[in-house]
Amino acid sequence: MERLQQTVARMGGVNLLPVAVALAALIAIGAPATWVTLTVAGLAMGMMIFLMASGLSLVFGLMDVLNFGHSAFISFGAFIAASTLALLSGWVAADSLLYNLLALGIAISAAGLFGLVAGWFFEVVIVKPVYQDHLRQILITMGALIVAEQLILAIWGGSPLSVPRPAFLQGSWLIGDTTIEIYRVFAFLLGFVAFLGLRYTLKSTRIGLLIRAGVENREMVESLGFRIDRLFAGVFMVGSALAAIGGAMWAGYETLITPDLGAEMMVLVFIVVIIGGLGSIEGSLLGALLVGLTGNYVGFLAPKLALASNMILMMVILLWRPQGLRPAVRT
Amino acid sequence: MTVSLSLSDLTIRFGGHVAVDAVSATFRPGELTVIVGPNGAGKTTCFNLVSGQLKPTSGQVMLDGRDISNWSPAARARAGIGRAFQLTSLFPDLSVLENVRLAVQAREGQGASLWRRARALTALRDEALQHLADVRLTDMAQLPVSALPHGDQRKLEVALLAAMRPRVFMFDEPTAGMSVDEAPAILDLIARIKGDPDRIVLLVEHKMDVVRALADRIIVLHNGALVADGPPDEVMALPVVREIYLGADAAAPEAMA
Amino acid sequence: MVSETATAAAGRNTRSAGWWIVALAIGGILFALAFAPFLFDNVRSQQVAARICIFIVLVASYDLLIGYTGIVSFAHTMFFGLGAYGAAIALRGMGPGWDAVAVGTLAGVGAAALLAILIGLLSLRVKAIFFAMVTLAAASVMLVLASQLSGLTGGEDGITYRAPDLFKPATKLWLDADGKVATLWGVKLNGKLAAYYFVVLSCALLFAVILRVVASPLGTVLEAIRENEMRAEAIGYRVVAYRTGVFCLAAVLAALAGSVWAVWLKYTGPDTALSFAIMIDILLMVVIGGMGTVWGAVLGVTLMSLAQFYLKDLMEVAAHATGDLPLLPELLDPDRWLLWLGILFILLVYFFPKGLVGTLAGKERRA
Amino acid sequence: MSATPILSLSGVKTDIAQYHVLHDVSFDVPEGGVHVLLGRNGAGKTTTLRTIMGLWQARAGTIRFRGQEITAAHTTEIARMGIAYVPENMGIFGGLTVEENMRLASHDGTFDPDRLSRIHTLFPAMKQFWAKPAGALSGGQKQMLAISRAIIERRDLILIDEPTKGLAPAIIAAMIEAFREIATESTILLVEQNFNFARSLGRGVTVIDDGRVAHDGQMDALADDSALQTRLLSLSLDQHQ
Amino acid sequence: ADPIKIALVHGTSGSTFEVFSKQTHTGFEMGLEYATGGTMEIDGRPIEIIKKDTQFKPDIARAALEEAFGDDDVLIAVGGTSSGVTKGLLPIAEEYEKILLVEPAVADSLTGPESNRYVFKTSRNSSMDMQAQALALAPDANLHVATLAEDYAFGRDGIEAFKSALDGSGATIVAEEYVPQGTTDFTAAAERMFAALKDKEGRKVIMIYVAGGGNPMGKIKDMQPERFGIEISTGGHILPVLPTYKAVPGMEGAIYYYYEIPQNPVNDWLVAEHQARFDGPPDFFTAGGMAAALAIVKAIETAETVDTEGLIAAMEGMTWDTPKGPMTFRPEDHQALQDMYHFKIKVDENVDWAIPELVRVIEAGEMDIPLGREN
Ligand SMILES: Nc1ncnc2c1ncn2[C@@H]1O[C@H](COP(=O)(O)OP(=O)(O)OP(=O)(O)O)[C@@H](O)[C@H]1O
Ligand SMILES: Nc1ncnc2c1ncn2[C@@H]1O[C@H](COP(=O)(O)OP(=O)(O)OP(=O)(O)O)[C@@H](O)[C@H]1O
Ligand SMILES: [Mg+2]
Ligand SMILES: [Mg+2]
Repeated sequence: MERLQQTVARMGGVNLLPVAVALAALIAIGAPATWVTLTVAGLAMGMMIFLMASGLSLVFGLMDVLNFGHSAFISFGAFIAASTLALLSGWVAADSLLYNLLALGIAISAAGLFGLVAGWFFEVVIVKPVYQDHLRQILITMGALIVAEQLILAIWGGSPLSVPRPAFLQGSWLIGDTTIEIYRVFAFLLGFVAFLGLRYTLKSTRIGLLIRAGVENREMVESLGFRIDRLFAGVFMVGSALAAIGGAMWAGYETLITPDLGAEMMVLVFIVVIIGGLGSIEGSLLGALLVGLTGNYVGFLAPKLALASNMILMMVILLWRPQGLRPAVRT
Repeated sequence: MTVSLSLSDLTIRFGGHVAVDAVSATFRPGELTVIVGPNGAGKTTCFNLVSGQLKPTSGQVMLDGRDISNWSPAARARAGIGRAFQLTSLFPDLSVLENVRLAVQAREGQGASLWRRARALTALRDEALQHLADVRLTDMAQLPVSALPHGDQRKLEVALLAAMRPRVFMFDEPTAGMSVDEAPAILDLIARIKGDPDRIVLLVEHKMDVVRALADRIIVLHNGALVADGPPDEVMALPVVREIYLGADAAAPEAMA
Repeated sequence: MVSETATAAAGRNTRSAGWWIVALAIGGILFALAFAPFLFDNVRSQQVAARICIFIVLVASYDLLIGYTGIVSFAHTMFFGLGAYGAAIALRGMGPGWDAVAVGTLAGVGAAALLAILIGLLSLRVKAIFFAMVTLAAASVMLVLASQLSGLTGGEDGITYRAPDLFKPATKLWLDADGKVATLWGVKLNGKLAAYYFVVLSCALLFAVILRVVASPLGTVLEAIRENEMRAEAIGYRVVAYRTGVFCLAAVLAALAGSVWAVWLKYTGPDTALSFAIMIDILLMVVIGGMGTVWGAVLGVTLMSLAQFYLKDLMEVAAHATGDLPLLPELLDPDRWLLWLGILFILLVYFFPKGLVGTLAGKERRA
Repeated sequence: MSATPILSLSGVKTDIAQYHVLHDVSFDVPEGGVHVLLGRNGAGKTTTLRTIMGLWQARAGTIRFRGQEITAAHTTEIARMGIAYVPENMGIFGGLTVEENMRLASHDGTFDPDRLSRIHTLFPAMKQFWAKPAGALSGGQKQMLAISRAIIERRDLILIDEPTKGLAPAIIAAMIEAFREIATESTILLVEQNFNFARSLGRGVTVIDDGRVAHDGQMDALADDSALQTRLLSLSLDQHQ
Repeated sequence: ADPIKIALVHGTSGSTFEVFSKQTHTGFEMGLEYATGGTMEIDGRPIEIIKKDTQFKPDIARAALEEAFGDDDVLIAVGGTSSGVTKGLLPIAEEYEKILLVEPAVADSLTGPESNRYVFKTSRNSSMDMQAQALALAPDANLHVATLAEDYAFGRDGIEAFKSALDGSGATIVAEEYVPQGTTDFTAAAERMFAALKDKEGRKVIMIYVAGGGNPMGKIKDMQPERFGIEISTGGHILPVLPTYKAVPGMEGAIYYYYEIPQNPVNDWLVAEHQARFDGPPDFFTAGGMAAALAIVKAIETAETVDTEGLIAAMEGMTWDTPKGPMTFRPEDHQALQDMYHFKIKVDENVDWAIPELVRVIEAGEMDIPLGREN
C-alpha cells in the first residue's frame, strides 16, 4: 500500500487524477472513437475554463481578494471580441489564413487590452479600499458586477449576439470515426500557452512570494521596500486580462452569446478554483481539466447525473482534500 | 476539591521535528512551576498540549486522574485548565470589558442562555470590572481591544485568564513587552494566585528576576526534552542549565526587569 | 493616557447625531409598517410593506450568521425556500386551511433544521470560504431538485394556490350596521387587512426572537467566535456547537419567514423563494444596513425595497428632465435603474463600511 | 551633536483615528551607534517608529533622514533610502518559509554568504528551520527572524521595536554583541523596555511620555542618575524582587 | 370621455430578456395605432397605456399587476414575459375579476388547470411549437428521430408534445436525450444520439428543442452528423439567433413568425412601418404584441358592455386579424389558435442571417392542441 502510494507520488500524485479519470472512462465507455471525441472535447473545454479561472485563482489565491465581478470581465471580453470580429468580418470570412489569424489576434488582443485597462480601474477604484475584508470585497465587487452587466446591456442590448468564427477555425477534422473540432484544438493550445507563461512568472520570479507576503502583512512588505500597491494592481490587471481572453475564446466557442454568459460561467469557475486549491495555477489547470473531462464522461455514461456532477465533484474533492488538490497558500 | 495535573511521556512531532519529547512531570496544588528553556525549546508547545490546542503524538495529559489528551480545548477549559497566550490572542473588535465578561460568562456556563435576568448579568459585569481593576485596566474598559497598546493587551490576556478562575493557570511570558512600572501589578497578581493552596500555576518566563521571585520549582526544557526539574536554586546552579539557557557569561545581563 | 478629540468623547457619553437619525428612521419605518394599510391607500404600498416585513426577518436572521458569527453562507434562500415550498405544497395539496399552513410550515421548518444540522456538521471539516462553497453547492442542488420535482413544485413556473379563507378579500372581518364590511379610518376591515396583519405580527414575533438572541449573552459569544475562534474555544466555548446551533437557528427563522411569505404571496416559485438573486438581495440588504446590527436589517431592507420599487419611477422623472442631452438619457433610462443601484451600492460600501446603522450610530455596546 | 544627525524629528504630532497620540516629539539620532527610545506602555514609542517609517502620517512637524525631508514620503521610498524596520509584532510572513522571508528582505533576492553565515551563527535556529514555514516558529524564533531580516543587508538606519521581548537570556547576551557589531556599520534606533539591555548598548537616549519627549540625553548620564530614572521610568530595579 | 386604461406588465429591467419585452411593447403600440387608424381612440375614448416593470421577479410582478388592477383601475392587463412570472399573475386576475391577456409567455400551463376564466392568451404555446415541428418533419414509418432537450419541465413537456404529435404516424423515437439546463457542451449527448441513430435504416433526424443559448445546433453540426446520414432539425428562432442557422442550409423545421412569411395587409403594414421607424424588420415579439393589441381593440369594439364580463363574452370564440393571419380564442381555455410555418433554411451571403423560407403554412386546424381547462 505504502509502496503504491510512493509510486503514485513519484509519477505525479494528484496530477495523475485526470489521467486516471480518463482511463476509467475508457473502460466504462468501451468505444475508443467515442472516447477520443469526448476526451478531446473535455480537455479543450477544460482549457477554456482554465483561462477564465486562472485569473480568479491568481487574484483570489494570491491577493486574497474575492472578486465576484470577475464574470464581468469574461462577459466584456466575449462581447468585445465578438464586436471586433464583426467589424473585421471581411478578414474573418476571407480564405486567407493570414487575414483570419490577424482578425482573431486583434479580437483577442482587444479583449485582453480591455481586461488590462478595466482591471487597473477596478483594482484602484473598487477593490483597493477593501483589501483584507472578504465580506466587503464580495459586496463591492457584486455592486460592480451589477454596473458592468447594465453597461453591457446599455451598449450591446440584451438580444443574443452571434459571433463570426474565423474560417480556418470552422468545422472539424475527421480521423477514423472520431471528430475533432478545430476550434477546440486551438483553445487547448492557447490555454496551454497561458498556463506556461503564468507558471514561469510565478515560479521563476519573486512576484508570487511578494504577493503572498503582501496579503499577510502589507505594511511589512512596504517596509521592506516594495510597492505592493503597484504589484497588486499588476496582478489584478493580469487576472482580468486572462478572464477577458477566456471570455473571448468562449464567445468563439459559443458562437451565440448573451450578457449572462459571464455569470453563467461563474459557478463553474469558482468550482474549478476551489477544487484546484487557492492560488495555485497548476491546481486551477488540474481542476479545470477534471471538470471538463468528467462533464463529458458523465454526460455520456449517466446523463441524469450530469445535473449535479460538478457539485458532486467539488464535494468529493473537498471531503478528500479540504484545501483543494494543490493549494499554494497554506491556511 | 484539590486538583492534580500530570504529563506522562508527552510527545509531539511536526513532520520529522520532535517539538516536545517524552516529557513527564506531575504538578502539585499550591505550587508555582516555572518552565524555562531557550527559544524553541518547546515551552509553548507543551502548553498547547496541556490546554488542548494541539493533540499529542503519544503520551498523556492527566487531569484529576483522567486522561484528557483527546479533549477539545473548550472541554478542558471547562474542566479548569486556563491559559494566557504568548502572542496575544483576544477579541479585537469587542471592548475590553466585553472580553473579560465573556470569560466570566463562559465559566458560569451562561454562553447559550437567552433568558438571564438583568441582575445576574450585572453580576457578571461587576466581576469582569473587578478583574480589570486587578490588572489596572479599568480606564480602558470601554475601548475596543484593537486600540490598546501592546503592553495593555498583555495585561488583558492575564485578566481573561484570571476571569476564568481556572484550577490550573498557565501563563506564557505574561510580562513580555510590559514596562517596568506595569509589570509588578501582574506579578503581584500571580503571587496572589499562587497563594491559593488549591491552584496549580505554570509559568513560562525568560526574565530571571521574575523566575527567582516566584518559582517554587523550575523545569528546564531543551530541544523538547526535560533536562532538569527541581527547586530553583538547585536547578539554576546546574552547569547544563547555565550553558544552554543563560549562556556562557551568564552573569552579565541576567538581572532584567 | 490618550487624549481624544471632543467629538469622540462626546460620542461615548451622549448619543451622537447619527444615532438619532438612525433611531428616528427606524422608528419611522416601524411605525409605517405597523399602520401601512391606514397610511397608504394603494395596493402596491401594502405589497411593498409586506415584503419589507418578511425580508427584515430574513435579513436579520442572516445577519446572525454573517454579521454576528462570521459564517458566510449562500444557502439562506434555500432555507427560506424550504419554508415557502413547505407551506405552498401543503396549501395546494390539502386545500386552503390553517391545517395546511401548519403542516406545511412544520415540514418545511423541519427539513430546514435537519439540513442545517447536516451541513453544519459537514462544515467541521472545512474552512470559512470552503464552507461558503459547500453551502453554494447545497443551494444549487436544491434549485435543481425544485426544477426536477416539477410535479410537486411546479418546476421553473412555480405553483399557485389559495391562502386560508380568512385572507380572502371577500372575507368580512367586521360588519357595520348595514351588514357590509365595516371600515376603520376609511380602510375596509376585510381579509386583505387580516392577511397584512398576519404578516406583520408573525414577522414582529420572529424579529423579537432575533433581538432577544443578540441582546443575550449568547449574542456576545457569537461575536467572540467571529473575532477569534481559537480563543473562544480556549476560554471554554464549544465553538462547533455554537456555530452549528446558530446556523440551525438562522435556518429555522428563514424557513418560518418563507412560510409567511408563501401564505402572503399565494404563489411560490424558484424566483420568489429559492433563486440566487434573492440571496444577493439579502447580502446587499445586510450590508447596507450594517452587519452585526440587527436593526440595520430594518434600514437595509427598507432602502433596498424602496429602491427596487421606486427608484425606477424617480429615474423616469430624471430621464424626462435630461431628455435632450446626449448619452445621458441612455444611462438615465429608467430601465437602467439597476446601474444606478449598483453605483449607489458601491458608494455605500465605500463610505459606510459598517453599513448605515454601524457607521452612523456607531455600534451599540452593551457593556 | 556636532555632525548632522542621520535622523531628526522636530515637532512631530501624530493622530490615530480620532486620538492624538504623539503631541510633540523632537529628537535627533546621531549617525552610528545605538540610540535608545524609552518609555512606559502606551507612551508612544511604537507610534514614533511607525511615523518615521511612514506607516502613520504625521499631522504636523517634520522628519528628516540625512537632511532630506521624509515626513510625507511613502513607506516604500523610506525603506529604499536604507531604513529597515523590525516591528513590535515582528511582521513575520507566516505562510512563507524562513528562507522566503529572508529573500524578500534582500534587495535583489540573493544573499551575501558572509552575512548569511554570521546570521546563522548568531541565530542557529534560522539555519535549522531554513526551509520551514515561519508561522511554525516559536515566539522567540520569530523575533530572531525579524531581526535577521533587518540585517541581511547593510542599512543606514534600523528601527527596532522591543527585540528582546521573549528571548532567552543566552540569546540576549549574544544579541548585545550582534547589535554592537551591526552598530559599527549602521545606526540603530532601539525601542526597549529592558533597561539593562538598553543601557549596555545605548549611547544616546530619548524618553517619551504621553506622546512628548520627557528627556533627551546621553545614556551614561541617565544610567548613573537613579533619581532621574525613577522620575522618568518609575524604574527602581529591585522594586519587585 | 374617460380613457380606456391598459396595463402592460412585462419585465423591462433585470434580465437580458428585457429586449423582448420592449419588442412586445413596440408591437402593442403599433397594433393600437393600426387598429385605431392612428387616433389611439376607441369609440371616442382615448387609450391610455400604463407600463409596469416586473423586473422578472414574480413577487414584484404580482405587486405591479395588483397596482394596475387595484390602484390604476385598468380595464385589461397584458403580460408577462417569462412563464414563471406570468404563472404568479394568474390568480390576481381572478381575485380582481379583471382580464389578463397573456403575451408573450409560452407555457401551456398558463391556460391549464391552475389558470382561470379571466385569463386569455394570444401567444403561441409549446404544444403548437412542437406539433408544428413534428408536422414539418413529414413523419412516416421511415423516420427515426432522436430528441435533445433540456432537463426540466419545459423541455420534457415539449418532447411529450412532440411525441404525441408523432403518434400514429409510424415514426419512431430512438432516443430522448436530456441535458442539464444551461449546458454548453453537447458532445456527450451528440455521441449518444449518433450511437442510437447511425445503424437505423431510413431518414434519421436529431430534433433539437433547447430554449436557452448554447447553439447546440451549430455545435452538433460541427461534429459532422452527415457522415452517418443524420440530419438536424430544430424550430425557427428570433432574428438575432438566425445567423447561427447559416451552418445548416436546407434544414427544415417550424417557426412561429418570420416577417417575410405571412402574406396579409396587417403584416405588410407592420413590416413596412417597422422598417421605416426602426431600420429593421419586426420579430417574434413585435408580431405578438401587435396581435394582442388587435385582439383588445376588436374585443372592446364588439363587446356589448365595456367591462370584464362584456369583454369575456366578446372574446370567447372571437376571431381577429393579426400579422400572422387570423387567430381565434378557443372558448374552453382562451388560448388563441393560430397558424405556424414550415420553413427551410436558405443561405444568402448578402443577408446577415439565414433565411427561413416558407415551405407551407401549417394551419391552426391541422394541429390538435390539447385543451388546458374547461371554463
Ligand atoms: N490603532 C489604534 N487606535 C487607537 N489608539 C491607538 C492605536 N494604536 C495605538 N493607540 C494608542 O496610542 C498610544 C501609544 O501607543 P504605542 O503603541 O505607540 O505605545 P508604546 O509606547 O509603543 O507602548 P508599548 O510599550 O506598550 O508597546 C496608546 O495609548 C494607544 O492607546
Ligand atoms: N505547528 C508547528 N509546526 C512545525 N513546527 C512547530 C510547530 N509549532 C512549533 N514548532 C516548533 O517546535 C519548536 C518548539 O516551539 P515552541 O513554540 O514550543 O517554543 P518555545 O519554547 O515556546 O520558545 P519561545 O521561548 O521562543 O517562545 C520550535 O522549534 C518550533 O519551530
Ligand atoms: Mg513560546
Ligand atoms: Mg510599542
